[in-house]
Amino acid sequence: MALDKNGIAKRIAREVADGMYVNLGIGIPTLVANFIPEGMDVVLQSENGLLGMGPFPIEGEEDADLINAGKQTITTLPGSVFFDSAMSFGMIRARKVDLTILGAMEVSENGDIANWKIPGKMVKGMGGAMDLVASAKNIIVAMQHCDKAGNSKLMPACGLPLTGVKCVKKIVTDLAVLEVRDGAFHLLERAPGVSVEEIISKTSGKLIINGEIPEVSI
Amino acid sequence: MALDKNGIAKRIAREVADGMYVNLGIGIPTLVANFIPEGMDVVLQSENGLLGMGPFPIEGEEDADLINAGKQTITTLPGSVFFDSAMSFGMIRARKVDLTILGAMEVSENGDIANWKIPGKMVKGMGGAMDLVASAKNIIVAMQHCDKAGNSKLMPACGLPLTGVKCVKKIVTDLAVLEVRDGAFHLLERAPGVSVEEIISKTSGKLIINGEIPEVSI
Amino acid sequence: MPIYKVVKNAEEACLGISDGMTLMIGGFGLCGIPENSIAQLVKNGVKNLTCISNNAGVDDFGLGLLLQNRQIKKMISSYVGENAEFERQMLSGELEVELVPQGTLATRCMAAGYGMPVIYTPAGVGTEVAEGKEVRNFNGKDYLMEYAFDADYAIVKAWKGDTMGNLVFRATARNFNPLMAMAGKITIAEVEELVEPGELDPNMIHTPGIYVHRIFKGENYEKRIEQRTVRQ
Amino acid sequence: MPIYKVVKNAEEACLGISDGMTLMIGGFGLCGIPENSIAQLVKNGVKNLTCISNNAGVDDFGLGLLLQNRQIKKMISSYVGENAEFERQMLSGELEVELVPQGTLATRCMAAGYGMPVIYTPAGVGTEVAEGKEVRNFNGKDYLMEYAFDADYAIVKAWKGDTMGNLVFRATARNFNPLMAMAGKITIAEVEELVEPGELDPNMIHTPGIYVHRIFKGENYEKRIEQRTVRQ
Repeated sequence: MALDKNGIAKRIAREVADGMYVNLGIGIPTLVANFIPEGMDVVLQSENGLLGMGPFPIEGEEDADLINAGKQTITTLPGSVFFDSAMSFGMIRARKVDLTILGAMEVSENGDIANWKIPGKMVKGMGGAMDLVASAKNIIVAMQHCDKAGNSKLMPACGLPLTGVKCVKKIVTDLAVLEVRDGAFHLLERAPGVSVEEIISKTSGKLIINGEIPEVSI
Repeated sequence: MALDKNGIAKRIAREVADGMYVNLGIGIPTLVANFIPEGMDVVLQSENGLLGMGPFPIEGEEDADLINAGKQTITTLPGSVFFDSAMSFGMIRARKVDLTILGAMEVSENGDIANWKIPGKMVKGMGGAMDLVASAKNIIVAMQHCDKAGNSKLMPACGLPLTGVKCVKKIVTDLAVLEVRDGAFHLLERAPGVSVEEIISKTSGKLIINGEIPEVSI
Repeated sequence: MPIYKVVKNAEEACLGISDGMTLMIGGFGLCGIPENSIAQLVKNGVKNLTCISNNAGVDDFGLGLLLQNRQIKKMISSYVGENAEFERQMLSGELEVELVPQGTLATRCMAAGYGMPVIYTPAGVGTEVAEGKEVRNFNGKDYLMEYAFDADYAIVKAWKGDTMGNLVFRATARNFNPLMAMAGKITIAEVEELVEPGELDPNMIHTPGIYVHRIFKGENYEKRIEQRTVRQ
Repeated sequence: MPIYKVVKNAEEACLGISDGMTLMIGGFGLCGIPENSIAQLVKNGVKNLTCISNNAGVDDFGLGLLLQNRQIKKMISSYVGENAEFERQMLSGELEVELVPQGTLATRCMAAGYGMPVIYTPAGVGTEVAEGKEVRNFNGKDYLMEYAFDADYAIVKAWKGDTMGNLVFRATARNFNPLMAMAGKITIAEVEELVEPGELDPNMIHTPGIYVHRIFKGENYEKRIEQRTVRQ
């Protein structure tokens, strides 16, 4: 059974360690916050100018001045800090953020990522993604293994305009967990009940399979 | 009669206009603050991180955390702001400071200034002077016309290591007020009772004298 | 000593903004945008603007109002989703768009305010953002050279300000506002609360008044929320 | 969620600082210097240090203590007057000195904290500071290319800090401290008041804790005044 969005988020949450500063992108990455274990000391950075992002507000306590990078109303926590956008990307550029989790349209076997533009169709802009992928110490991509038409999103080379080059370190999809290294996707784990053959058939980039592949435990 | 330090400061104060942000260097320039007319809206910048420098404190109210760029204890005024050194020099570099007044060891006829080093003898460092002269919109130098040995400090070219090039706009000395323009010192005013001949004899750089030279009125 | 920067209202603040100018507009999404000044620009009908702003508002609020009115010739932004009219004008070629990575956008504003002609950033290296730009390697890593912005006016929204132009921002409504405040040839600040000099703690001012040329108390802030999310 | 950065004292804070390292030391003159950490470095006897600090203290206080003790191999500063022992060591060649314009010094710290490899500044163009450096013309004006600093440790003094490393500075004791705090590979902050997370206003924090690795409450601050001037 393929992982649903929460399953992907839950698996990624296992990559988060005590003492980390983490930037969560829009979509599935945002859900990761829900699965960080109680008692683990982690600070979430929102690149619009906040360290220490808390949960969504209780109804009636929404504050228009307090949003995350996805423009959602949020809250602060004790020890939160606000800063301007230059400092926010300053700390990102200076690699003070330990882990960046974001979505992607395509990832290539050498770690390139595309997630901001479909020529002629959709141009929302890169937002902070280009800054994040260019400077992050560690990048994990959360995405579906295939697009809606069933085409693999793990490719030999990205077809869409790039967001960044050779930067993605790990990918968690609905079907698998893969490490990106030495110009190939290395299969680490498979979703419960998903066969290695299915993953092979749905991965168009170079895929390395070494020994028995365990199921994701989440 | 040559101007004393207060006289020089008094004359320079006449260059300060309503609404200006002004940076005052150490020494005579500091005295300028005493002669800014009551009611004139001027804000003094101290490059160690303050806009809105007030007078020295009353005895007993000195605050070790509150000093000017000359390391003197000072006070704030309503509307004062503290900031870090990068922002301080950021606003200087962005030419937000309207007028910079500083001392000099030598000024050349093309506006070069030397005021930070005497090779083999004295090296205190440039502090903020190089930043100030490189970016100031308007620079007035306050200094003695001659050094202690009687040598002119207004020279064809500076002999000492430079602080900045082609930047000084005006000079007020104990003997004269001069504009620096088109590669020459233009005599504008002479100190009360000081003859044009004396100024000529004590200016080694190119000196332009046009018509009758009035006495400084202070 | 107080230098008095107060103007009566948005109308007086926006005097001098004319066709073809480049404006910086603070805010992230609809958070921290200068609502009064934008409304005034709509009223003025000033045209052919180049707007530097992280986003382009939504169809019927923020910079979206200027877009609806065809007052904007070019947008320089990092993210322009959430706006159908924008997408239409862009894809049809009516609107020129320069997309800039968000950190690059912020730092190009800061560079202007700090008198730095260019900055180097790794954002966009190897992508179409790098096209035509100088790439330079420092310590084994490639960086793009990006120019400081040059804006005729910067228009920002602050929480509190004093009559000397000192500004304080609130929560994530800070975002690009203090950076743009430093970067305009002329900077206009609208504030929710306008106070006397001395009422703001001098240790706690985000934008020193030296950067601000005109300040006024804004009115009727709507502060629309784009994505109202609440806890279950 | 609070990430706990507190160490017991200066001794624990300075663990790992060893011979030959490059240190940034906050403060302007004797204003805002990390007194406790400097005393600890004297005690440790660590040698051959390269110190990046705007000034070099006075003969018997601040970095002057490390100079007296011959612990400093090289100073990178903008102004080193007020210190006879310094001048003696420099003129005799015992001490290597790199003089840097004050704004350049500050901005090279900021560049490190903001991940920018170099900055351009007009300060020093046409002077001996420019020797061996790249000069580049932008918009008709010459600028020097100056590198971001690379420091093993930054040691700063703040007014208040919380256990997560968030810092607030007071008056002109701010100066280089927040810039250096951002720039160290490891940043040590000593504070006058150490508080719990949530006690500092999140709008009013100068240095976010992400930049700070170790924090402790300093003791017995002398806060010596260099030039005591009073009104007549």
